Amino acid sequence: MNKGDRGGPGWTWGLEDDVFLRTTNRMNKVFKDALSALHDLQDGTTLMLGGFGLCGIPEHCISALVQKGTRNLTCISNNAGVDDFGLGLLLQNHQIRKMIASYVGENAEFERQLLSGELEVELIPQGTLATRCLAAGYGMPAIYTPAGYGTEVAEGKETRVFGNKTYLLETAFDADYALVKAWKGDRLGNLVFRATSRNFNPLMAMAGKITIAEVEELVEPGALDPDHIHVPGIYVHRIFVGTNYEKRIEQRTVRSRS
Amino acid sequence: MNKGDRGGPGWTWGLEDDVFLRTTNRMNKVFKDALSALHDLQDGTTLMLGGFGLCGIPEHCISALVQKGTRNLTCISNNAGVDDFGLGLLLQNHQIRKMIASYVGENAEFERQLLSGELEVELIPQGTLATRCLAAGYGMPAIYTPAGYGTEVAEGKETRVFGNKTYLLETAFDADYALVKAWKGDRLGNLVFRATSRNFNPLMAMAGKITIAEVEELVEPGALDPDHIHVPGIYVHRIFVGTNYEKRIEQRTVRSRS
Amino acid sequence: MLDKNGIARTIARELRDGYYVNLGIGIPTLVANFIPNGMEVQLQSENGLLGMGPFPWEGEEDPDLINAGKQTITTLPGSVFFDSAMSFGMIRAGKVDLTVLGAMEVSQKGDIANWKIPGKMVKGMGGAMDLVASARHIVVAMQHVNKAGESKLLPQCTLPLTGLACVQKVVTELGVFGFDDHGFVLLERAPGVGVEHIKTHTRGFLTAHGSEPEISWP
Amino acid sequence: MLDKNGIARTIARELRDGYYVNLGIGIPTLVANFIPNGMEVQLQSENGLLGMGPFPWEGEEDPDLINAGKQTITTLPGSVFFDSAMSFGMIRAGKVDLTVLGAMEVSQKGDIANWKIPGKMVKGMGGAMDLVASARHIVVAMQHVNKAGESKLLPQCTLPLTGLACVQKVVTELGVFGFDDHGFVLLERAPGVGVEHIKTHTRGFLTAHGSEPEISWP
Repeated sequence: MNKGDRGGPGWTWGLEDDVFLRTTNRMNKVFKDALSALHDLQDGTTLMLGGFGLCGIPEHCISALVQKGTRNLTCISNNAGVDDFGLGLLLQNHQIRKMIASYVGENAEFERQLLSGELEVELIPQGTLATRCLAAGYGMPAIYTPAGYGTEVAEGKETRVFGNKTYLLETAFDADYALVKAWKGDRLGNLVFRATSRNFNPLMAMAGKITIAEVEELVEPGALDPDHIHVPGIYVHRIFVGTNYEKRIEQRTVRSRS
Repeated sequence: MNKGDRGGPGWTWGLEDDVFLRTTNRMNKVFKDALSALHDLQDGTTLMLGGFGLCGIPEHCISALVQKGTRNLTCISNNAGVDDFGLGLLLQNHQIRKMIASYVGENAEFERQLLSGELEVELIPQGTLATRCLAAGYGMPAIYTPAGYGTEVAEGKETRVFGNKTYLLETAFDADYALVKAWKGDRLGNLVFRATSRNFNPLMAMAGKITIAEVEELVEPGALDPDHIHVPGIYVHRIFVGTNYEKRIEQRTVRSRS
Repeated sequence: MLDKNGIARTIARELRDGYYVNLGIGIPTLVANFIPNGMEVQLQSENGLLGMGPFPWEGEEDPDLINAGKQTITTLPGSVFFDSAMSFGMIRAGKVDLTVLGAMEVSQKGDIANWKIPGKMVKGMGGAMDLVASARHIVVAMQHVNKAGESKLLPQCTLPLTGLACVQKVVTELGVFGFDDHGFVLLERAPGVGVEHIKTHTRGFLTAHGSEPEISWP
Repeated sequence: MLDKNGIARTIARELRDGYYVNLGIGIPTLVANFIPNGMEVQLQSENGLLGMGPFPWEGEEDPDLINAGKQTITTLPGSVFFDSAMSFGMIRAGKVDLTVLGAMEVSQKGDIANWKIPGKMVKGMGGAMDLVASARHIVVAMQHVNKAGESKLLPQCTLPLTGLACVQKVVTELGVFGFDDHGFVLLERAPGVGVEHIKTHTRGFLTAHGSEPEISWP
């Protein structure tokens, strides 16, 4: 198309928001609540859950899973919550068959189920966990990382030397659902996160075959600055507003005003 | 550290900004102009240049290279500019020995130098270009992509099947310098980009051994929203303010108010 | 015979509500003009934009806001900017439902060549190799014959390939073509174009019965 | 003998102006209290923050703002948030100049074990394996002996490894230790601690001449 050409997308159909923002079926991804957004999540599913510790976890999705009683879940999550909050609620109910995580030190029930053999556990380095999510979201079947080389994490894994360093080949995650928590979102699925509650959430949002986002606030398309959206809606399939977030603090550390 | 423990980083040294924001040597990355920021860039260097077409190119870094007359450069850039702007200026001066790019169709001088054998050229898929930058910035020595499989791009490259798809192994870029253009930045090197002038800039900023960012506006640390910084300063080594950006438009396409 | 707009309008029938679509330079760009009323799709521009809007009003051009064809464009409410790695990440991950692109040659196996004429023209593949390697649906929009009058639908490509066995549909001024194990399959004829005319101008193996309907638009 | 703060203060001497530093949980966290006046470093917390500030004032805790130890913290002007892939991307790319972490065992080859006691304790490696695989300088802060009084500096680790031949310096209550081809090398003694005492409490091969200086702080 030549310079100054006006024959291209001058878009004959008048005002753009008349066409592009009409609420139709598939671009309107809003569900009324967690239960309706998770309606088709079956026993035996592999799912990713965002959050670091209790920070930025999809509280309402977890509650819905408890309510549904879905069982035999394989959960990919950096942590396993605490005994009575976060993923700990699913552990209490024995809804989880297998956990893939990097650090589970805050959960005594987890340790009990693991040591007793009730729970299958795969512990992997945190960066490997993050990058296997990124790989899935970016269509890369596998990535190379030096983390875990020479340790039991490397057992059975392919290694390869690049430069003078040895790397492990780690495959992209293949998760049916990703359950994430964002700060704000719109009906197109665009998401914005706040502070360190971002953590694994955008990565898992990009990695899930079906990505369900719970948000504190649902805004109109256009209300989020297009320069500052962390996850474009193309990655997100369902969105709902969560109310009354507990946002429990794990380690309340403060300075005293002496 | 236990819940409520106040013995941790309660940081004895008083007001944080007294210590953290004192202007010292290495965290103050501000240079006075392009020439001083590029002072040690030698002949024969491999460098990345951000931008897509003429959008978001580091205009002032390119001018400085012209002024310095640095030669035998290997340039990694999505495009090669136009005849009399952007990388075209370096081509005119025969300062470039080798180009690694994905699309060079806008530059006749480029095509002439290529067909005459004056210029060595490696054309690679745009997504491969972007992801080889990402790999460098994320410490991944190589990535797998299906782009180019079955084409001459795949010649001499290792292939591997994952699932039912064949991928090429592509190595991370190894560039001495990355020259990028951001909208705003601070003296710590934090960068924010605007609209589609973002393109390759953040990726190259993360990939360079020495990353030099030119910005339209230098702001105080804290002025950029920490949730919305595209490139954290840890990746950026030098920053300077560029003035009077030309921002030439390649294809001015408009709708007429009929 | 279809004109450029006819080709674009024909391809627009491939759109589905909720699709994410990448349109190449040239005729593919025109598809944006025929998005059916009431259907909501988002256009992805691989230089880092989802939700591309139309050209700006005269005087409102923003040099920081272009599409992959380097044209000044606009955003729409809900648009998103991102870097090139994420852009091709979403393409590679199969999140783009449909890509429409031009071609110099298409083979009866669905190979496509559109980036290089050895010794003559070297523009580069840009994002095309990534798109044809990963988009869910790949449609080619092109003229049926080249300037010398030779078929661009061939038994096999003579030019360097962009992608292997990836094209699912070809729309030219003469008709709509799919693929089966034998080669091209005529699916629809352009209005007023007979099967014999199409056969004469197609060099690849072509299955065509004469009973194929004329292209019609909703 | 050093107390915890003495160990942290000793490690703080490793800091250089402009360093990006990741501090692990426990004693390493205390290093933040000893950043020399006039020196500017930024603390990276691998859950997605560069430029970590001190604990919040009482009543100003933000549940969305924690460090990798899950402690409520604050930001500073110039802080940046990012996702976990970018966080470990910058670690893997060698952008973190110094990481300080605790350990259960360190071998004389620089191996480190700090994430698992088979059959007894399984907390997970968190980000430690990534950090020890990629940070430019790796310093261990730990007690010299375990609760049973046994040396944690060993010929080889008995517990599952976190990383291979990666530790460059160990600081305990007894002294500062480096590595050479033979094993541990005593670099400095804690104030008032004699070489014999250190030798007695160290099981790995240790080079120590007695002429090593006492630790002093600027």
